[in-house]
Amino acid sequence: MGILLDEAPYILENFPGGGIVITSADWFINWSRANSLWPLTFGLACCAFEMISANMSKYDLDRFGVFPRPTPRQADLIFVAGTLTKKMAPRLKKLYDQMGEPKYVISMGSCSNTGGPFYDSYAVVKGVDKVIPVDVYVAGCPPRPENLIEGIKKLQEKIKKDTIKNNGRAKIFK
Amino acid sequence: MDAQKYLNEIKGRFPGTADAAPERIKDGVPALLCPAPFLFEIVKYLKAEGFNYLMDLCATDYRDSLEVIYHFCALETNVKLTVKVRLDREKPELASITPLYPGADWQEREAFDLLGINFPGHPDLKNLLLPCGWEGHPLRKDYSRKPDQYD
Amino acid sequence: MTENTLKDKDGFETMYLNMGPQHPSTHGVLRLGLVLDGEVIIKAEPDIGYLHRGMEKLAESRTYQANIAMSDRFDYVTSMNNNFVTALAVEKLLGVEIPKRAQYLRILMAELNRVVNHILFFGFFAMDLGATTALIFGFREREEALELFESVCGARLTYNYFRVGGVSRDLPAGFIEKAGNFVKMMRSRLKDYDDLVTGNVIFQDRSVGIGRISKEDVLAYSLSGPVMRASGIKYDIRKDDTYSVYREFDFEVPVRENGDCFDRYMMRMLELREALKIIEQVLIKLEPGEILAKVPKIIKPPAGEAYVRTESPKGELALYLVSDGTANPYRLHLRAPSFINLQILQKILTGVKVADVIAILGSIDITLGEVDR
Amino acid sequence: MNISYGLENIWTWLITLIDRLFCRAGLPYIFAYTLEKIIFGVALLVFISISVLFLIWLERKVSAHMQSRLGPMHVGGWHGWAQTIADMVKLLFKEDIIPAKADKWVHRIAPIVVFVPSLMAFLVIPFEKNLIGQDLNAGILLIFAFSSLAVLAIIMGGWASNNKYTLLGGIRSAAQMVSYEIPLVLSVLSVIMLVGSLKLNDIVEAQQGWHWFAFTQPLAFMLYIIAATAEVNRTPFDLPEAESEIVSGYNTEYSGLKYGFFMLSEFTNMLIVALVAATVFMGGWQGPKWLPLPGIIWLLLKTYLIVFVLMWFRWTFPRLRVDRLMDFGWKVLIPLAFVNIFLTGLFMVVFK
Repeated sequence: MGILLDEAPYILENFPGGGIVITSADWFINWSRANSLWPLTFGLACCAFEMISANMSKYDLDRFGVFPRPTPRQADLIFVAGTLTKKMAPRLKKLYDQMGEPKYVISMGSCSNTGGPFYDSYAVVKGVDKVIPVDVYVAGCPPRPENLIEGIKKLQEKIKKDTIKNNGRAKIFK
Repeated sequence: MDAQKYLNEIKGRFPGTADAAPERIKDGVPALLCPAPFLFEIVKYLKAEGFNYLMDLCATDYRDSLEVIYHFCALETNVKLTVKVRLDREKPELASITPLYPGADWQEREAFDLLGINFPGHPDLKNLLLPCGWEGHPLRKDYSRKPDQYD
Repeated sequence: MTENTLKDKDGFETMYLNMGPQHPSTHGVLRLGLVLDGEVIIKAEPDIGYLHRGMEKLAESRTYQANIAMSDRFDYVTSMNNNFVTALAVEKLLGVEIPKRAQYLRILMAELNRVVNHILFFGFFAMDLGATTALIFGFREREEALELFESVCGARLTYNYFRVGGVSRDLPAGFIEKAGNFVKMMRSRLKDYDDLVTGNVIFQDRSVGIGRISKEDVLAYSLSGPVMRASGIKYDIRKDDTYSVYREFDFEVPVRENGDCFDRYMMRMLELREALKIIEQVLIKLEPGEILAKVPKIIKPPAGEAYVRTESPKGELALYLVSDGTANPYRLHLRAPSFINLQILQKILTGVKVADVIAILGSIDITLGEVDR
Repeated sequence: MNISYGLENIWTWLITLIDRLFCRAGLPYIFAYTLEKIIFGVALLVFISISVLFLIWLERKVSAHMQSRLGPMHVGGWHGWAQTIADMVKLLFKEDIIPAKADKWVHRIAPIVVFVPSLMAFLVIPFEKNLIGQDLNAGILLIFAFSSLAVLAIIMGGWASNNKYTLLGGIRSAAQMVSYEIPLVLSVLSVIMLVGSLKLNDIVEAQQGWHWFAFTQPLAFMLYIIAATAEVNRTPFDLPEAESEIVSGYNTEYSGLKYGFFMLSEFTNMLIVALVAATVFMGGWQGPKWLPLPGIIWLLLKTYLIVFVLMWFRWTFPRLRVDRLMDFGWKVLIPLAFVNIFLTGLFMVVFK
């Protein structure tokens, strides 16, 4: 996290009126974060097609400010759309690590939630949360684009409850 | 069936193959049970005879032995032929047909990867689907998975 | 591949570029190891298996019907065609007769799915060459087709529509008109596609003469489907080794001669038109009747083997099925067209530019789900 | 007061006021002059920031409508007008990553280097006759000089990130921008020959009464638009950041606000080339006599027309390949530009 946000809230809190500053800053920053979720263009399997569909004309995630980025550095959000295999798991971890804080994960579809229809396979990781922390789980095999939109809405609600004081869940998850 | 002609021809040429396999595949596609040492020569012969298209190559674990199945097709005449090879389960080795059919490359690697069949003569025989350093061959019937870091 | 042993023609050090598994246009999780001399590729090595889910092993612990559901996930763009081949293989082992209406419905769905696959190919191929809008146009039309699928079987992507001995549901009311409208709409949209992409000078510049595959290579590498026919080999399993009731329909097998990216693109566009033709014929021929043959609840085919080939939109999709008389298959092997078509990359990528890698990969039209299984 | 030069009059009035105040206070003129330039600079910065934020939003809306989508709809209410603001604020508070093996200082400086020359170029553009940072004798030359500097930043960014994709992007960009700079300047050269001045205001005034150089020099105009598209790295010439080939090109390793700078500069550059096109080829701040709107409005209308065309290109065409791009630049555009200059010269000799 930038210098601006690391210590500022704690210093501010000691000043009279600092709390209000923090609250309004919280509101503003969370508003911007929630409304500008840039996902990584990253699809693993079947669900990737529903993820792409959600970006296309009929569902158009761009309406909510979701603007796919090809590189993890510029992404805030990663849709894990599809089956995570053991060969892919280290790569996913790496991609996740390459993203800048704050970063969010939506696990899309049964496979990435729990292993789905491949739960008893030798090559499949049973749930992406064994590799990276997940914010929102979207159920379905594959989930419809509407489900994904609902998932994004849920994530936006979650972001809006955040505060700069525990900024960057880095402190929780590192 | 036309392919029967080729089978008889092969049986005449390669004496060790006299005991052809029973016709197990339906549609009357004949199957040839070929002893492993003869495989390369027989496939070479088949290719010269016009079986220019390797449809499929796969292997099955029959508990007592491993079986590699080649499905050939002559595109011009649409004659199909199946060649089967029985291999010893402990030390399965079979000549690679990649020099004849480059398309067999990945299919042989897949069989090597998932069933542990060795193909001497293959240019680059290594893991294809499984991660490097994977132990065991999952498609064998007695494969049991060891728990790993993701369980 | 070792990085530093390969030198370029002047003896300078080369660059090793690791493309994928996360890359915007490797169509999933394919990894390409490229040795570059500037932007020219000296050696290319595809690395697959990042989506290897062990489906062939899983099939051995699923019933035959569950395997049809599983087959949806082989190539998730052409689920209906995967259902088709799985159902056909089991039926071959069982030896059941399929009712006429079910046969027609199967062909209707398979051809609709061919249309969907080729629309997606159009979109992704144009996207790979940098034309983003084409992708979105492709998806727009795909949504219409998905609505048809959804009205029939309730799912958008993983249909699980086929049953051993027939299909699961009959057509809903009004389907025939809707499908007819879809065919009409698709015909008019195809004109848009041609205006936007096919005739574009830059598009032709990027695809004509790129990634040429010769007839000999097609045979040597066992390539199939549009990739094969784009190189001048007229072979379509629907015609030449026919299955189901394709015999009753009148359609052409388009063929092109050059075998470059543009021809492979044109092949799909032409096939799309033929598929629409078949759909129209099916819609006329459909008659009321049974949709499911009498098959036992628990399917236990007699011990034996079956090898069934079908023409999926990607190429020759075949299934090798071994039964030991129990409720689960003893061995299920999928001859995946993407898997086998992908091998040619090692050969034809040498000497092309980085930008062409994407074009060539796109023109082969792979789905990683099928490559890795 | 002539209503059609409203903004200009306010500016003249402000300058006069400052001059008088400083004169009365007995301070040397240089202070007044500096203050005026600072005010102008700040106003310009505000204008550029707002324009660029608007342009990004516009790009997303235009692309969306071309693709039968809607584009941003929810943020801020009406048609997602606040979308870019949200994006920028988010980028501001996003973690700033410098890759471990990167050349740290070069990596840090590149986003600033990319932004400064784009801003500098605005100084010589006449928004109205007197509404101009500095009406330099060599105005047009300065613009091209500064816009060529942008390539430096892109190479810096591409090299310093220590990533092979960024390196490829940087090298592609160097080759492309250096070669397309030539037809860009050559196409404007024929206009300069006709006008006989490098001063932008002279060029504008030479086009009085619909004598736009877009009509009298159509070839030069076309060459300019093509070369300018390449100069600002937009499709069909967006090779430095070709998403489907080299991920995100030179900015692959940039995150947070640094990436924001690259994104902003891309749109700033687009604004500049469109402004120059409007000024040099489309009559600049002059509008028809019967519709007395402020000149800046006319200029912006023309600019946004060009911007729209550039966006239209982007969402229609596929991308050229590297070698074909260079072929096109050197074997088609440059010869054509020379032919155009030759014809212009011939025309001037014959008809003078």
